[in-house]
Amino acid sequence: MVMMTYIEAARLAVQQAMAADETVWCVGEDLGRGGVFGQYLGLQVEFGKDRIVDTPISEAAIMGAAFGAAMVGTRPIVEMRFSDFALCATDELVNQIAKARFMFGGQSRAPMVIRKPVGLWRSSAAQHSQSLESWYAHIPGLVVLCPSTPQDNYSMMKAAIACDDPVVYLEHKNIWGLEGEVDTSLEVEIGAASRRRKGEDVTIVSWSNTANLAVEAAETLAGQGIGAEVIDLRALWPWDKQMVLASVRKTGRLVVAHEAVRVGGFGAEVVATVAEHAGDALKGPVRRLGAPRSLVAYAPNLEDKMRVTADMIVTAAKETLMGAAGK
Amino acid sequence: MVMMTYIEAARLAVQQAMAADETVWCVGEDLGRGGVFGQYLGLQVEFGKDRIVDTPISEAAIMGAAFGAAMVGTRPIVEMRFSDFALCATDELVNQIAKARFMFGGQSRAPMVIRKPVGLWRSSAAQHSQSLESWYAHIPGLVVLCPSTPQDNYSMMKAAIACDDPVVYLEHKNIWGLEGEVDTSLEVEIGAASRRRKGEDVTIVSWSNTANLAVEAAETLAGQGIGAEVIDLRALWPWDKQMVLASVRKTGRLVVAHEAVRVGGFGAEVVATVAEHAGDALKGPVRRLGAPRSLVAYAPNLEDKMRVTADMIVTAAKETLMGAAGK
Amino acid sequence: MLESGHNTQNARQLLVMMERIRAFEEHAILAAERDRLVLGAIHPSIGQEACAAGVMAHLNRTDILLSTHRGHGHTLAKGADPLAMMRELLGRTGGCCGGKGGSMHIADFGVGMLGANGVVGANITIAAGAAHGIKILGQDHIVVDIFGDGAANRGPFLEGINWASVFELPILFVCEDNQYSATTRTGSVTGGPGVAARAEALGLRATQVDGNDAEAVARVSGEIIARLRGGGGPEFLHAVTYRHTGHTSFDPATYRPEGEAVKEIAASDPIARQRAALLAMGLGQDVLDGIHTAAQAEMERVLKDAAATPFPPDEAAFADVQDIGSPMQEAY
Amino acid sequence: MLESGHNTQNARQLLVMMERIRAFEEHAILAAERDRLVLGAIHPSIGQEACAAGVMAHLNRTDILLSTHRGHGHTLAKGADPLAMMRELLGRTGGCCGGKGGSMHIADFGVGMLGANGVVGANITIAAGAAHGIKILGQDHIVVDIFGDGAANRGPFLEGINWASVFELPILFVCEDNQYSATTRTGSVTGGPGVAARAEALGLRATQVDGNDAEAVARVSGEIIARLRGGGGPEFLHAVTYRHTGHTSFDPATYRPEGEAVKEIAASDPIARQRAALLAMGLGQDVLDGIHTAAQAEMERVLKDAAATPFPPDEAAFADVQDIGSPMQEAY
Ligand SMILES: Cc1ncc(C[n+]2csc(CCOP(=O)(O)OP(=O)(O)O)c2C)c(N)n1
Ligand SMILES: Cc1ncc(C[n+]2csc(CCOP(=O)(O)OP(=O)(O)O)c2C)c(N)n1
Ligand SMILES: [Mg+2]
Ligand SMILES: [Mg+2]
Repeated sequence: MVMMTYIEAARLAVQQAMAADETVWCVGEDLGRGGVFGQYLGLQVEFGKDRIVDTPISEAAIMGAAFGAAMVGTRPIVEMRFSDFALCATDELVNQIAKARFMFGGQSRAPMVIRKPVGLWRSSAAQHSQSLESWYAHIPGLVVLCPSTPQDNYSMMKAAIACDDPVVYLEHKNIWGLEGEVDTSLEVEIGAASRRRKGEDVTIVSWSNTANLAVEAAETLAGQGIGAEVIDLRALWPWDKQMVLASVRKTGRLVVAHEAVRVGGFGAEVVATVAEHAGDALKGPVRRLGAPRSLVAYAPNLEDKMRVTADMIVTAAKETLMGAAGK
Repeated sequence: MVMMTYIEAARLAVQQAMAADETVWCVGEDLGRGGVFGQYLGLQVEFGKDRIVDTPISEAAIMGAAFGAAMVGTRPIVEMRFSDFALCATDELVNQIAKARFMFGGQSRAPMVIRKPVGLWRSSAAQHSQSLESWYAHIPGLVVLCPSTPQDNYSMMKAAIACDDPVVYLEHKNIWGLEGEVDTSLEVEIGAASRRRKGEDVTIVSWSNTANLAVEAAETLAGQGIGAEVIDLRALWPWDKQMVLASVRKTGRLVVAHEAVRVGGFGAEVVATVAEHAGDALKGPVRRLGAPRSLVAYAPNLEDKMRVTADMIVTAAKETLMGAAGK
Repeated sequence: MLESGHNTQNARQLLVMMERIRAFEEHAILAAERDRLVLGAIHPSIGQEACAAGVMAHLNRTDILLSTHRGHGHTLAKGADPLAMMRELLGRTGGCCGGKGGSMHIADFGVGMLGANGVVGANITIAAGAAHGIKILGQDHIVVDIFGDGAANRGPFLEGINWASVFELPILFVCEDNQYSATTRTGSVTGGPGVAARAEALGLRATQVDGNDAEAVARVSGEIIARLRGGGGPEFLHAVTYRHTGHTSFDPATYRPEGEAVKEIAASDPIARQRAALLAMGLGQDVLDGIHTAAQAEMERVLKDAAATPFPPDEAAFADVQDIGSPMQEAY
Repeated sequence: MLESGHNTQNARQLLVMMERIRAFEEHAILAAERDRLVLGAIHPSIGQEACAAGVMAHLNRTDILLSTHRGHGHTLAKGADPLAMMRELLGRTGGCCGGKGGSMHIADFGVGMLGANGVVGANITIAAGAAHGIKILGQDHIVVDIFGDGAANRGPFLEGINWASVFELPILFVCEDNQYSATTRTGSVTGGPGVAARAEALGLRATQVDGNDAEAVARVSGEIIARLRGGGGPEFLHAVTYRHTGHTSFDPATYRPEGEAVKEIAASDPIARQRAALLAMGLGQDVLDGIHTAAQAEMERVLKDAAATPFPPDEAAFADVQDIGSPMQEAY
């Protein structure tokens, strides 16, 4: 066990994977100088310019070329800088990478990790703050991961690099500096959620940085005598329906919280799945927290209006405990 | 009232809007020859090459340029040919068009209709068959419309062209030839659903071509003594929660059906909304039908595996009538 | 592969390949229009066979090819089995993509053909990346990427070619210019002096060739590919040709100026030209007829066999999507 | 707008504008680093002012400008109010975007400035479209679109410039080439002879100019804009300059070769050069000092006033998203 930050954990995972497998390489803008957040610091010195590849500002080519290189047998780690810019490579990801193996009848593979830092990050405004994880969960062919802790950013990055499917890997920009203990021997199974806290009264499902807020909320609730079970999905595809359904059957109460826009967010999928498969177990109204269907503004007070906070999760948990199902 | 096809209805709406307003124009590939499905047949002869504009194969520029032209005061109708190719212009739509008005503090508008034909269409395989309406519903700033009948493709197209917001307009490729009566005086309010059939026993919510299948299913159910209320949402943003919630409160049973992939589809949003606001009214398990999270294959028997059929809707309706809530 | 040097044997091989491509596509069109066995759209390359035959003649099985929606000819010339290809067009078991891709996504990784593509221009960055991967792996294959004139107006043209240029990748980009983008004269929507100038501006050596002259295509691409194998940087080949049919087999192409097609076909059909060249080299008419008849017979058999093959098993609808979170485990 | 002809008055105006831009950005940096009032990233254009001053000098209020993340200078030179701009950088009421855009999305439609952009290269197609719209509306304004050297590697560069070329639109594309793309030497990731050659290959007349020489930029862009106003087709201007600061104000730019910045700044600072030119024309040092002092004083006041302005009302978070289905009616 070592203490390290969220960003260091992923860097270590990448470094170890590159040391172990010569076909693993990283490709993106400014990687030689460490990448825009320092995710690749030191790696070009260690592995050279042919494996930590600095690219032109060509998102479509970064994504497309990495895919071509994956098809011939390398394992690229693609850096999109801000998940927003990945929209410049949507055809490449959705029409090409996600579909190729199927379209070609199983002839090809695309073992790629596509890193797209997501989320709100100090007054970055509407073009640098998005969380579009629900988009990727909707696309057959893609694995979708959203680590929220240093441990997960280590273990899940390792699992993602080892995975033969294309993995959309969504790190949250606001927690690069988050510290935590990392056990480098810990392996994570992709698709297994993490029960971050046990509780009997209400189930809180979340992922990415909001899962950290959910833990905070659960601590507050505990102080008020309410036992909240916090499930950090970690993976949105595949996702751990079993753990969620079992927990809801136990608690009878469900709050889902995420940073992305609520309408069409992945929270809808979680709530709908519970409604279909454990609707009879619900003892109170379901609560689904996400950003309003508005845009992220630059001014900090306006930006804050888009946030799901620990307080909001606490309130929602209490509402679901007090109210009857429906409203 | 005149009989016309789905494709003719939209063409008439475009033609009338262009005749009435000189700032309306159409832009896309091969429009001069009518567009790939004939949606623009005859319009270049009537309005000239400067208003029915043939473009290079440059989806990003088609979308981006239309946006620029909208900002200076024209009202472009953007043709993306197959919704799949629109993915080549995702940055333009999502980061630029949807966000500009907000980012610029209300200084700009983007009155655009962005036509993206969606859906399964005879062995078109994975890159020409997608339905990604849930993506667009998730993006603040966009209006999302999915007409399913000639009447709606006339009235909604007119409303879309008149709308000052950017409208993602999703026509279904498989019903271009669908005939129906069109009353050109009928106006549709964007966001109002259409109750295509009344019923007391079960609510079926759908949109786009699947709404037509839902009507078919309701007819079959009627023959078996089951009264299904079919709500064709027509608009996914804004969508008619009131009509859906009122119907579910009345019937206590809900089936949602769409052609898009089920996981992360807009059906999840509908079910989640009902679970939150009318969960207590549910008397049976909710059913959500959509494509499996797999890809559309070329071979017809495999393609069929991705289809939601009228039969499946009938079965789901019966299941929700027979089962208890949850399962 | 062609023997080195320009001789009758090579010229004959080019004709054989072009006749086979044409016969394949003529039968594919029959399958679509007469037999209604091809359900999706097919984009014939009839009239454009010189490019496929001439360029592929220089590739090994391990070299890599990417192509477009109009890729039957390239794929066949790269060495794919026409029966597997025809089965693919008919969506059958044993199709080279198991019936899941169809004409627009034809691929045969076994012969280095990494896929046709339904998105215009998308193959350009992917091909550059395949070459990048080859370089990383220290292999000595080369990559050929073929696209149409219309693709030169898409962003990935710039991004992919710049990429190859910057990383000095072993790749030949071929613009097979049939002068049309679907129903639009490409020239009317293409600014500047043309595609070769665009490639040059991105740092590539660009060569122009008569794309209806199989001999010329073979000669010029042979020189380029020799440079690539010798460690040279990426290159660009612009081959102008003409699409005899409509954009798809169902397109009557009424948008073409009156008489254009008749005139162009009479003047430039690459098969007719190659036949004439071989006659001039002394080959007998009977030999040429024999080549034609053999190609037709082969593809007639291929179509018959393909039509007799069953559709894929239903489970294939859920196979090969992904390992983790596969719809094989849970379709919904 | 500059008077026609090259004279002291014009030269002085150029200096005034450059001094104001620099003072604005110096104060923006103070606001960010000293005062912690700017919360997002700012991308200063210090050292690059010649382009803003020289090109904008020829534009009317009704002409249209689009710019990049590094767009303060262009916006100010287009006529925007520095107080509204500074308020925007501080996210305040009265900011030109109501505090909702910040530095990277600065815009002032009232002076024809249709937006900076956080996505590199995205403004190129939008600007082409603005010119297209102008043409459709039969107006006689022109459009200027400014982007960096890094943007020339993105697909929209090809698509947008080809678009302008094909539709013969009244637009000047300006590549303000500061030689860096964030931390990367742009030359190291750019194939071929350079951006001007790319534009030429897309059919544009391209002109090269010393981007640190405000007089030269003004002269050359004046000629181009005159051609545009006279009905000429789209053109391209490549102006090489140097970014004095890091990529953002917080970037120490340690990736630059030792001594490079010091040397470049000494040799090419456009303000120093313009001062020298004016001295040579006979202006007194006191006049130059006065211009400098006035600019600094103006922007000090601007910063002070901006800092005293309140944040926007909370409801603004839901305003101006869309009319139909607006979050004003229902936020969730
Ligand atoms: C990105 C994209 N836009 C549009 C289309 C529709 N489309 C298919 S083929 C074609 C014409 C392509 O022209 P060209 O590149 O010259 O190839 P050709 O068909 O002539 O072989 C078009 C527009 C597409 N498949 N992909
Ligand atoms: C599509 C996209 N990719 C990456 C970025 C991140 N980014 C912001 S500025 C920048 C460098 C741009 O270089 P250049 O175009 O030369 O403009 P400069 O910053 O030098 O003014 C990069 C890579 C972005 N904003 N958009
Ligand atoms: Mg063509
Ligand atoms: Mg630069």
